[in-house]
Amino acid sequence: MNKRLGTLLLSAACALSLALSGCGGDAASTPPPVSGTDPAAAQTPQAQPDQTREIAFAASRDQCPGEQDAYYASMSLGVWEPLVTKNEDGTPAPALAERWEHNEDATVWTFHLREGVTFSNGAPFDADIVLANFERMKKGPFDSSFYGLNIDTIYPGLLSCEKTDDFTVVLTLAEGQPLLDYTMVNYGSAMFEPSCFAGDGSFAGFPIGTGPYMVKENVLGQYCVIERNDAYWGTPGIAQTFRFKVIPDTETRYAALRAGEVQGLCDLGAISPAQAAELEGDSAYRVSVGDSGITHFLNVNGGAFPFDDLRMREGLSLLLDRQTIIDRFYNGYGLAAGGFLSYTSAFYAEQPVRYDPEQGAALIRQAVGDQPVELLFLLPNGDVNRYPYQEEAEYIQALLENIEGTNIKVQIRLMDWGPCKDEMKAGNYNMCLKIQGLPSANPFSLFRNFMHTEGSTNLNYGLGYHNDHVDALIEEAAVCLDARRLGEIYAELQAISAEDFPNLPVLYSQEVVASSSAITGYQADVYGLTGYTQVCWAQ
Amino acid sequence: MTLRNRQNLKLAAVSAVLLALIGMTVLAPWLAPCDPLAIDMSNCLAPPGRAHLLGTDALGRDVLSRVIHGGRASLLLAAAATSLSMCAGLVIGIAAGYCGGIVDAAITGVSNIFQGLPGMVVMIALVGVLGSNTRSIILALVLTSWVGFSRLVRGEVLKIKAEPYIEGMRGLGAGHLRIILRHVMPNIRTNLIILFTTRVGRVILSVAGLSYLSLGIQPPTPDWGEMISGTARRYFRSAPHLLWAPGICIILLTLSIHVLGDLLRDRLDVKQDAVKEL
Amino acid sequence: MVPDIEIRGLSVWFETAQGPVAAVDDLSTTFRAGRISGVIGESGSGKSVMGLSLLRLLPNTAHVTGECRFGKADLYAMPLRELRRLRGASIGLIPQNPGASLDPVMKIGRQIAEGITAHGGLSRREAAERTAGLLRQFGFADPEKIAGQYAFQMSGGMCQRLVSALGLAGRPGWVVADEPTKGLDAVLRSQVCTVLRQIYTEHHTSMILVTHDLYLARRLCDDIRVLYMGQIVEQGGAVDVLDHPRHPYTAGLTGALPGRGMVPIPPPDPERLDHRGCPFYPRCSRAEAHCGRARPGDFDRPGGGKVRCFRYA
Amino acid sequence: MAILTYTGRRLLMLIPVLLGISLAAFLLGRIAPGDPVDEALFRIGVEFPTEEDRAEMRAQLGLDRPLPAQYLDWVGRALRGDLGRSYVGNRDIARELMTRLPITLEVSLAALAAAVVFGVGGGVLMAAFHGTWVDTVLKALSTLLLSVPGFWLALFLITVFAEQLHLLPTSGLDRGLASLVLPAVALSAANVGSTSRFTRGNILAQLGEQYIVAANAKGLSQKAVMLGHAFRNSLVPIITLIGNYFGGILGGSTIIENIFAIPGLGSYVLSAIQNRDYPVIQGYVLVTGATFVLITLAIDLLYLAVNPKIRIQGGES
Repeated sequence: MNKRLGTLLLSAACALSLALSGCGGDAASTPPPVSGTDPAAAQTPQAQPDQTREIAFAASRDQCPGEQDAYYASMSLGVWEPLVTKNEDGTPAPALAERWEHNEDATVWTFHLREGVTFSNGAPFDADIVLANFERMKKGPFDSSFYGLNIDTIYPGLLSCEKTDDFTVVLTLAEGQPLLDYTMVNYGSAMFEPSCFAGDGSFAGFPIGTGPYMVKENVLGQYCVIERNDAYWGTPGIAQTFRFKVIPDTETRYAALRAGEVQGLCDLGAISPAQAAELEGDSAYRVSVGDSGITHFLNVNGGAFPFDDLRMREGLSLLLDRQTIIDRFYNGYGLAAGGFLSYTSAFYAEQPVRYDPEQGAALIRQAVGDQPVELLFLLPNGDVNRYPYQEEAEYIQALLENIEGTNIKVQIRLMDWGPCKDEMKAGNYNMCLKIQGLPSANPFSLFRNFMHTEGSTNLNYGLGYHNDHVDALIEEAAVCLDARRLGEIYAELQAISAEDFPNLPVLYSQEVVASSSAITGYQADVYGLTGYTQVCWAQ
Repeated sequence: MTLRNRQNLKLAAVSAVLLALIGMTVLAPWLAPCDPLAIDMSNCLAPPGRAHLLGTDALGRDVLSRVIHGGRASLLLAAAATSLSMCAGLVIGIAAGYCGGIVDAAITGVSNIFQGLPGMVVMIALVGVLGSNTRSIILALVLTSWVGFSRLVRGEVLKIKAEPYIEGMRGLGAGHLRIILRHVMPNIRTNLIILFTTRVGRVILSVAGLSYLSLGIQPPTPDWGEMISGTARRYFRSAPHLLWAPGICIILLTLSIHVLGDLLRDRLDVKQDAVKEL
Repeated sequence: MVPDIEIRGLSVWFETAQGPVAAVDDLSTTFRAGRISGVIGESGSGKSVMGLSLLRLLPNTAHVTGECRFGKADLYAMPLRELRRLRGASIGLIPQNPGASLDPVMKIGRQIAEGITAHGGLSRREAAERTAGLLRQFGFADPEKIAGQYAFQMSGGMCQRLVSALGLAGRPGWVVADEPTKGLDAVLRSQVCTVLRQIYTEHHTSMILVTHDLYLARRLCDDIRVLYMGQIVEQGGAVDVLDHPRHPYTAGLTGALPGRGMVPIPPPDPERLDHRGCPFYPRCSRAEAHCGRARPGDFDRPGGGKVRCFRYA
Repeated sequence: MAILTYTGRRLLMLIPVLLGISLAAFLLGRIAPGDPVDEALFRIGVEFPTEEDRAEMRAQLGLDRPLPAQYLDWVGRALRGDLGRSYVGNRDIARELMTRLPITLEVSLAALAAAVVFGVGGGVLMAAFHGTWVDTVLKALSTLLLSVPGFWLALFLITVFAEQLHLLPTSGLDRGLASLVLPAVALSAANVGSTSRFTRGNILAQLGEQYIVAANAKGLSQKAVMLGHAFRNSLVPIITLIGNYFGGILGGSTIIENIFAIPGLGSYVLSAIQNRDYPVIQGYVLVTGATFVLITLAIDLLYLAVNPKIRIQGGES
């Protein structure tokens, strides 16, 4: 008869769990042999590694979202190229357009195209191609998982787009846009060979671009494969083919890297800070940290008690130990943020980062006194999966709840971004952590939306920020034609944001990516042109 | 040592484990060495040591106290949701079985529909939609699990209604309620208990599933499900201790509930084990 | 030559939730080959348990002690694999309540053929022919039709004949018929009697008939054993035991028959309940003091056989 | 003839159930607070919509008409295979679901196969060795399987089998059957546990029946009695149980697909829920509901093959 069933069961369960924890522990200490090293390379070190072998990357989303997407593929894949790109310091740089200039009131822009450039299908790149691309943009706006393509926001008031000769294009605008080239950077001026467009402006089959790589295979939700375009006009890529797999779960993506299934992790939130910390000490892997246009903001409801009181906003900002947050939760990847604009923007004016917990607590005590205060802290799910927002929120919660002489209670609620935005717009929230990227190199729309009283994000996020001087500055910038004056206005706006706190900038994010040391040349960069051209198998 | 003594021994062992877990969560405030919510940024992800027996989590909070407090939410949710589903299932099942005719057809139709809906997705949609507070989680759990109870109860009621002695009772002028309470209920008791225990086990795991999708119990309340799926998953390799303690507690809790269900079945329903020698 | 079956000191108790329950208490008897031996007694007297113990078909909560000689082998001790070769081939069973003894989801023909092929040596076609022959013998005019049907399509009487055929599928030397007439009406009971007789005469199988139907026992059996509380209280020639019952219980049993004035056996006398003597002591009208103190042995019975009562010491 | 009436009645009963599911699916999408219009506008680059943008988008998405009208319109088009377009990405939902349904079915069937093979096989083994240590150990294992959260098991499987032993791929579907092994095991672990316990209980109950005594009396081997008689008779309840699992597996794959990067229905509906994409949620629930109901029909028909009483008398088993 089955004897002592209960006790036997429980001992079996404990034994199994001990075994599990045993091997769980081992996983951390002895990383497996790096399966990426190609035995052939080992034998003859001098011989060049076989670059025709496919290099696999993994990302949390489709790198080629396909025909319904405005650009079919992410720019970093190097399938298509824009007229204007940007260089290290964020200012516009020539790509398919060699040089450009505009008239006095910036209503007429002339672009001189690079000559001798051909598409991957051999068709030449000239002014007619640019005109066809603008025709296509008019059929928009097009949705995209990267940046929405809407001709009215990128080229506001575009009247006409004509060619004066085969390699010169002239754009005429209703009102002056002194920073048009900034808004055209990268995703603003993507150029495709018109034959790959469908009737409604979406794509019919694979996209044809002038880039160093071509799309060879694409299975939505699973993977896409790109192959080197040997007729590329610029410096060609080294590796023959790349495969980009879609692995949404951070843990599985990391396991795929460690299992040698993929050689690198790319795109937003490629690897979590904790995982990157583990890889740093390991010679079998290489972690690369690069600039990122993303800023982490602690948005506050300035329209309702207590954050309508500047002392409360400033107090909380002083209370936040930004460097500890970066060191503890982001594993050191990130820069403490003083001002509103990301350091990667050309108009960045650095603002002092002040950390003074006593004064912060004093200010908050003045603002709320000892009356009971209930604060609602919203966290959007999408960002919680990519960034350590949950730990950050619980840290801020603990800070606020333990201020001497105050009676503050913070409730943290995770929500999908949809309802979260509705709650914020309706004003029934107090704090919300959210990332904000740089839509384009021209920060005007960012300042207007966040800081202007009628700014749409100011209203949509329920920031409730109102400052007449700021409104005047933004209205002046809207019509200002002098780029230098614009720079002064943006610097002043950033200085105001560091004192008036429309919302609390916490840190400027840094792009963290990882790759196995089986490949080299893979850098984390801000959507630059180089993309994957320098990536290849190592010795 | 007769069969009954051996059964008693096993029952005692399993209920001891179960009571220990429940006791731990109920007496949590006194048992836990320190405040589960106290953050200590200087001491994050410390491995198990003398100061913190089970180490600390990403915010420097003591894992042991969080584990001790952690069971409260899942146990409360599981018990409340399952008993509500049982009551709902009981009422609907008896109504369907006892009244028969259109009522039975209608209720069976509705339960077919509910069974047709994919349970987990309905739960995720409901909680995602109504916000992940305890009330909506319980509602979602009840909506997706009452069908099991009502089907069982209806089957039993139909079986008993066909028994001749029920007509006899009716003949003696016994009211419907009396028949149901005195005759139908005792017969369902065994299967009801067994279904209750399996359902509680499954509800605990679905709550943990919801926590994985960050739709379960909201931070910072310590909860086992959230502790093995939330932030701890990101430190799975560097700080495995974060994951094992709550994981083992969940498995132990669910395991002991299932074993309790088995033992009760053996105890109350002798027929199953009286088996011919092969 | 078909060997005798000799049971020595058989005791069976069941392990139940309420503790051990004794069913058979130190029973010894011998069943001669070539005869129909009867085992009669009220329900709960342990007769079916004894019958099933021969093939060790008791539930696994049963504990069996004692010895059962069958030729050279001891049925209770031999390993199960060997016993399986005997089941159906040497000793067949005609089970109680036939309706429940047929597999509800398997065709009748296949269930019988299974019994035939269980001991090997026959192809499917030959087995099918044998099955048809058996069915025809047991009064089924159209064997092919019956073989293709299922148990729920059969009437009570048909089921009874089917399980009889089942018992004989393996051509056993011995057959144990367990309460063949239980729950049947008069017409069916006589039909069963003809079937059993037919088995005996045509198939020359020795038979152990376990029943509470005294008329059936009287018409079929050569010798009879009367069981009470798991013990054989009287055994001997069938006609002699039933017409001249020696043991008070047998007398009470036969006295209760409609033909004999339906005099019921009195219920147990409350004072005599805890005793260490003869099992029938609490209900025995002719019991004396020492009947309650010691257990009677088996004494010679006038007219042949044994009787377990001090009055014949 | 009995088979036709039996099947006919089952088909008739399906229609109200399917209608019910479609109503439930429709309502499920509608009770969501929050407004997908802004979300949809955001995705096409209109980050800061004005009132008329919203009104125009609301009309485009058909949200301005009364609820019953929307429902009837939606069901009407659903019958013609058009489940409308998703708010997010403006994709044709029917096509999207149909490309993803086979992937989810692939994983679900693999999980179902695991549940059948290991579950039923384990159950039969436990019953066969009832009372010995094999029964105790297997029972302990199945109870343990029942108590481990799926996603936790998935994490453990990936770490051990994929990352450390390099035996199986960590995720994706590009290595055919090998890719299905881990997700199927993680998805079916709980079901293997409960199927094996259920099968064991059922077989043991059948072994207590009278016809088993008769079968043994024929001298059949233990295997013949166990598989030929006891197991065949417990097939009906086992098939019902596994049929119910399919609903669970279909729904439960949401988390597993997310972890193993399988672009099935589960992960698709998860992002739809997060983006308040009404039509996708409705389409998904309708498709999975319908698939589940068809499977229940298939199981009812399977009863015919397994249980002659139904086949011949067409009655309830």
